Amino acid sequence: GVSQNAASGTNGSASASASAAACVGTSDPAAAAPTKLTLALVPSGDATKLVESVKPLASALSSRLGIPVEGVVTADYQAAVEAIGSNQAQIGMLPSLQMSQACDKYGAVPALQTLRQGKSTYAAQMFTNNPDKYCSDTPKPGANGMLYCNGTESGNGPAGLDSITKVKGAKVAMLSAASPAGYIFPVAALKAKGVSVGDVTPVKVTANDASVLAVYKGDAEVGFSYWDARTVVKKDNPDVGNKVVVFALTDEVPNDGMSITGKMSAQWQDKVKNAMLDYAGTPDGVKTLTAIYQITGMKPADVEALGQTQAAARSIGLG
Amino acid sequence: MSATAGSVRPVRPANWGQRAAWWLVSLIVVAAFWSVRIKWSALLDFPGQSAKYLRALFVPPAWHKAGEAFSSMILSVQMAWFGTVLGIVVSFPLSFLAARPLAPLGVRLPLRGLFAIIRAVPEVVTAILILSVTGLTPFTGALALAIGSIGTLGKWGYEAFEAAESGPLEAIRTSGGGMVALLRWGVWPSSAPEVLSFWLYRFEINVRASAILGLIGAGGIGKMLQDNVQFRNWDVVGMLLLVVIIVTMAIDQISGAVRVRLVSGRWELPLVRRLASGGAPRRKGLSPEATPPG
Amino acid sequence: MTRTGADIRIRHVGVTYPNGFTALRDVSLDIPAGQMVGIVGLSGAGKSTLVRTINGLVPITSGTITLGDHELRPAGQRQMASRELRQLRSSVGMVFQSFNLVKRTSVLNNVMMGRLYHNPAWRVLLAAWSKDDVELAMQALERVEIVSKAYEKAASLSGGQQQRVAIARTLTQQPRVILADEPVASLDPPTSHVVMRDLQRICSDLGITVLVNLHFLDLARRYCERLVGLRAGEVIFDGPVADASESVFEEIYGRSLSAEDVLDSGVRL
Amino acid sequence: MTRTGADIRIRHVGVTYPNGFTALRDVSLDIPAGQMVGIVGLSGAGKSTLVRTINGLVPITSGTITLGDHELRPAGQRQMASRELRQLRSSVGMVFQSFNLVKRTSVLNNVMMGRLYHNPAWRVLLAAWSKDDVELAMQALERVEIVSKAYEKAASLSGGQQQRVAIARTLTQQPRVILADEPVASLDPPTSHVVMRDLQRICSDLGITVLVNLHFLDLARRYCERLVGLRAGEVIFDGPVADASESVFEEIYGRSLSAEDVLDSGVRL
Amino acid sequence: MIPVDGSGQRPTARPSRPDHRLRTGIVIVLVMAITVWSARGIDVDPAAILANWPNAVGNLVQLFQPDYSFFPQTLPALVETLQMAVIATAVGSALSLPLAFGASRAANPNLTVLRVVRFVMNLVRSVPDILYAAILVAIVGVGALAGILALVLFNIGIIVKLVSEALDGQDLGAQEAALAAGGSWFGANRMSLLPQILPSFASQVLYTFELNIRASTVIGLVGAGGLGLLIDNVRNYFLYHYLSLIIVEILVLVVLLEGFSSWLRKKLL
Ligand SMILES: Nc1ncnc2c1ncn2[C@@H]1O[C@H](COP(=O)(O)OP(=O)(O)OP(=O)(O)O)[C@@H](O)[C@H]1O
Ligand SMILES: Nc1ncnc2c1ncn2[C@@H]1O[C@H](COP(=O)(O)OP(=O)(O)OP(=O)(O)O)[C@@H](O)[C@H]1O
Ligand SMILES: [Mg+2]
Ligand SMILES: [Mg+2]
Repeated sequence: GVSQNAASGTNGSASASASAAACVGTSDPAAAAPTKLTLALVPSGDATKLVESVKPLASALSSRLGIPVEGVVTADYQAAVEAIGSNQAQIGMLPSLQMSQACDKYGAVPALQTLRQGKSTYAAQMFTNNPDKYCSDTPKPGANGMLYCNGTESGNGPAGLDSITKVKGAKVAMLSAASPAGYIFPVAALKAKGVSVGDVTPVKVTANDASVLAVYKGDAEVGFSYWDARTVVKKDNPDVGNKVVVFALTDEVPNDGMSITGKMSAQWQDKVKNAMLDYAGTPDGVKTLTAIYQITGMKPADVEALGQTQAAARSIGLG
Repeated sequence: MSATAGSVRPVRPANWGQRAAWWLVSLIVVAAFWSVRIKWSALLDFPGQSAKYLRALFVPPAWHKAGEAFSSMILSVQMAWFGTVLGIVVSFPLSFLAARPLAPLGVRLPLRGLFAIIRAVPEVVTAILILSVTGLTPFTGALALAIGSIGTLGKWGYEAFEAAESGPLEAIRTSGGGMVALLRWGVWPSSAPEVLSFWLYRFEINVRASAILGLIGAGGIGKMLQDNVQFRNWDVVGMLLLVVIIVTMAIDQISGAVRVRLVSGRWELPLVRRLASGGAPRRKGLSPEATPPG
Repeated sequence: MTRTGADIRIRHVGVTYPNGFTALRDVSLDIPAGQMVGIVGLSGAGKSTLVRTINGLVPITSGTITLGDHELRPAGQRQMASRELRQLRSSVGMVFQSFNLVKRTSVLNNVMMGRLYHNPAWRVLLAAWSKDDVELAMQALERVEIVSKAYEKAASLSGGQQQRVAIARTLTQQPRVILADEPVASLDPPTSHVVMRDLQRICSDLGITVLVNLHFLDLARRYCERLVGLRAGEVIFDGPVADASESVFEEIYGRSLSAEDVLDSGVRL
Repeated sequence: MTRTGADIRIRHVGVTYPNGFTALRDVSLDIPAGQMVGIVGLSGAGKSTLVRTINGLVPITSGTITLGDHELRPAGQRQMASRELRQLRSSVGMVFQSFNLVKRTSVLNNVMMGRLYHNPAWRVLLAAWSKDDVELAMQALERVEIVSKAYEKAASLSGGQQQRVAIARTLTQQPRVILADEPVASLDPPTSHVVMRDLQRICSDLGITVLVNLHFLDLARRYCERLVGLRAGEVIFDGPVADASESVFEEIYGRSLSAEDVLDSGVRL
Repeated sequence: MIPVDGSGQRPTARPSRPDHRLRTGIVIVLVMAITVWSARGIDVDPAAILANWPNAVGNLVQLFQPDYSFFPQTLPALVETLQMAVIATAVGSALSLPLAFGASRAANPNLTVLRVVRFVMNLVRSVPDILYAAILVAIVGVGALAGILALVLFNIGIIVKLVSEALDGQDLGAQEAALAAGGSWFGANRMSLLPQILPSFASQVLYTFELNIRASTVIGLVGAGGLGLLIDNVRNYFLYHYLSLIIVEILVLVVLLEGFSSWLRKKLL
């Protein structure tokens, strides 16, 4: 109950501030029609085959738009935003926060959001190697065979947030402060429970799987990541599902999506957006997108909802 | 007179300054060890863990990725070469202007400041600035490496020029030579081998540094490394390591041979170098201070 | 290759270094063109300082030095333009104790340093010397008899050969005066004689004025016409070599030449 | 500090360098303990090669060398163990033309090199010398009269002083033989006399055998008892200094001593 | 007397000019070819620079306005970077010193050990620092330890290379003297080579320290702590005012170290 209220409280204030600042991007009517497009992708999940899977996506867009499209992968959020901002890349597949940043800073249009199993949001998870301390029930295996407690096996947040005050004083693995699931939402959830980042010992990591690994190896007691990053680590360490137990899920994080540079005419922005939507509707498109990001579909971006990440970031003093 | 002075035994001088310096350094090191937050016990299973990861990396490496790894390494080498050449072209004249006897303070200081600033800015930051101009391409990577090279080559260059033998400089002045003559015949011949070997050394550094640029999408071996390390495809990382090692060592051998050739005028590969045949001692090769880049 | 030397008139010259040390006091010398003068004195007597004032490497603090048409004046008074200074220097050759060759380039390029003043920047930069200049350099090398080494690296020559390249360099300058600052100090005795004889011949054949600083008295006695003895920055002897008696040497060196107390080192003859 | 020198017996020694050049041919010499022998010869005659064979720095290719109890044999035959070689070397002091001091460390540490053989690795590593060794070094420095410089950096000494430190280093070794390879070639004449006199005194006071290579004949004549003349790797003169007539020198140097043709360089006396 | 002359030419004959044009031409063409090949490989696009340079101006302007109020928040990261750099430099240089001797031709008579050490060092040096960091993070977990280990490996590679090159460039006279006095290779190296390379070792260590501070910005990227991590955070929120403050801090450290290093050089030389 308490956690629900606190969470919706956060949501409420987030939407309030988001609507005040909701950024829809700009367009440049004077811009000439592009002769080629660059698509920048930031991997947010298990994208082992990302590089290969980008090719069909690029060629599908290319055939729909009638100009060459090139896919470029960058692991760096800032690089992707700067590229779109300076019209070096015209299309970006970005996490929610970076979509807002690109819009605020450079007027890039947040065009589409991804859907996974029909959802346009996902939960961030907290996990531990010390379930006795954080679980109020016995951990049980979920559909993927890995252990969950406090009702987190569904993957729908929020869940188990009552337990999170116990992280006070613990070592916590967390990602770069620009990561929605690896930092912003978990930290915001802690703050809502009166625990600040200063109350824990942060162990900084750079990727969701590294966070899991830190907990698995005992460098941290608790870690943050998207749901459920343990599958990545399982390849090297098969027992990760038993040693590391998920005990809490935050509020739902808006899914990543597609931004289009503001230095393009509105017609072309629409053209690009529709091409992508169209492709995501075809079986081929679904297959490719699933391979890239487990995306099962696309929908026009909900600007208000996207703003929630930025709002959450602001609520913990970032941005 | 000095016959008596020479026969008085001196007392051993206590070198307080030196002793204090040693104490200070030791203190700093001890303080660093004592204060840093590290779980030293992690070192205990370091051997076991290393063995495990070595196995994951190399038993066996992902041979099927060899081709792709090799071609991205080539791209990295191209990036490094172009960056180095560009860096040389820009830094060479600048470091003449930053050397003490050759330029006034008003030119020297700003240039030295520029070199120091470049060296202080992380490659990633430089690359991101450039990226807004040239996009997510290897060209961006090469430009970032070029700028980084200007910082180090500029500094090494002016240090080498300042260390040029003063004798020939004086001879040129006394025979009525001007500025161009001083640079061409006084400074350049005595610093050339050192400067050339700095260029090669910087090229090697750039090959390695290009790995970092992979993080921001400049391409090359760095990108492949990044992708595969993130997702713990250790066998591919192992393959990449092999390629990196083979290519860098090959470059090292070639540049080593070039360097020996420049300094001593003969060709030899460092790894297969033979000892000079016995007997007479080898005397004075490079001057002791010639080698280190500052 | 015939040309004449220049007179050197040194009038009441004093030199005080920036740190306040006075290295020369009221030195006056008249050196007619074509004379070979040896300058002797203890270490620190001011020998190097004296020859270096003559081509302006050390600025004088009082008096004047006239060399041909050029006049060097103390700091504070009207100075010659840098162009004129370069011209003056180009007419004064200098031979250094440590040769000061550019070791990593060819003997010929080293000798061409003597033509720097007469060549435009691009020729200097590209080492694209004119035929005439190369001829001049070759002749100078022939004069000191090492023309066969013209295209070797200077570093590959022996000490005596290097010193001769240095002399060829000053000859190529077609100087009117040669200043030699201990040109034989790092050479073994036979080579020393070779170099001194070279200088002597150049002086007599070409009529160039030669000033040479020496540590070794026997060399000064043997090769110079005139001897100048310096002590603590002052001229205490000036005259033909023949007049330099034992007592004069004692005055210059502050002790007898045959002293057996050489074990107290520190005093180098 | 009294001890006696060692006999050196050189029997039919030949040295061929790895590049095939034969530097010594069938050299036989018997040098009794306590003698001071000068070795003279043209550059390249094999003087350095000869003295270096005696402490095993240059391996011999034929013959044998006996020094006290130790016997050096040609490569191929049974060699001395590295320990024995080090022992032999520790009893043979060597004075080098270029002093070979460690410029950046103190005079005392340089002299202590003479004790390397007698000290365990940890003392060497920490430069923690025993009292006795320091006493020995100080006495050696006193003998060459520069003990007052014991704690100065070697780099701060003059050439003559450096050569005396090098002699003190060999004295600290308490050697039975001193080999000196052109010990005065880079010194000025007065200092050369100082160094030669030091060597002579050491030889006569301590009874140490001294072999000295020399370029300058006058020094050899003045300070040595016995002279060995080498030419192209062969001994062409061996006898008391008094017997070395002008014609012997002509044979050694291949020409008259008073030759005036020194302008043809290349031949160094 | 026919002078001894390596070329066999009489010194009076003019040599013909050796022709290096072909060799120079080949080198130039080769370098150009590689550059063109590289330029094509990386798609050089100068037009983009001309067209888009204003894009960078906005960020640059922000970078020139550091926000000093951010300083207290950077302190912990700054301290951690310094800790890592100090520890890694200390450990790295302690391990490097013996390895450098092992990798030097001058100091290590054992060819097999020499080759093995050199090969391993080449191996260590060829791996990019970021890769070390990435793998070590996996092995010992995230945090300063992984960073320190990566830096240590990185440092060993650099110091061993530079110091062993410095060793190879040393004058080996003193080492020979120590060997001739009966010292072991260890003793000879310790007493003769170590003092000679200490200054260059010290400046190498300081240079490495500077590199470590700069490298921590890379190491931080993979989670090994320090300023790198902080840089990552501020740039991901486009806080260029903060980023420039961090750069200013690194700059100050770099400049301080450079000053200290040149002071130390002067002291030690
Ligand atoms: N640049 C300088 N600044 C200050 N004092 C100097 C400088 N150059 C020389 N001196 C001092 O002037 C005096 C004369 O020096 P100079 O070099 O003329 O002596 P020298 O007769 O050539 O001696 P040497 O035979 O040792 O070369 C010396 O005491 C020297 O210390
Ligand atoms: N390591 C070596 N390898 C090949 N040849 C050598 C070697 N060392 C010396 N030689 C040759 O052996 C000959 C004798 O050399 P050595 O050094 O003994 O002459 P030297 O009499 O000492 O001459 P100098 O007076 O010039 O020192 C010379 O021709 C020299 O070139
Ligand atoms: Mg002088
Ligand atoms: Mg010799």
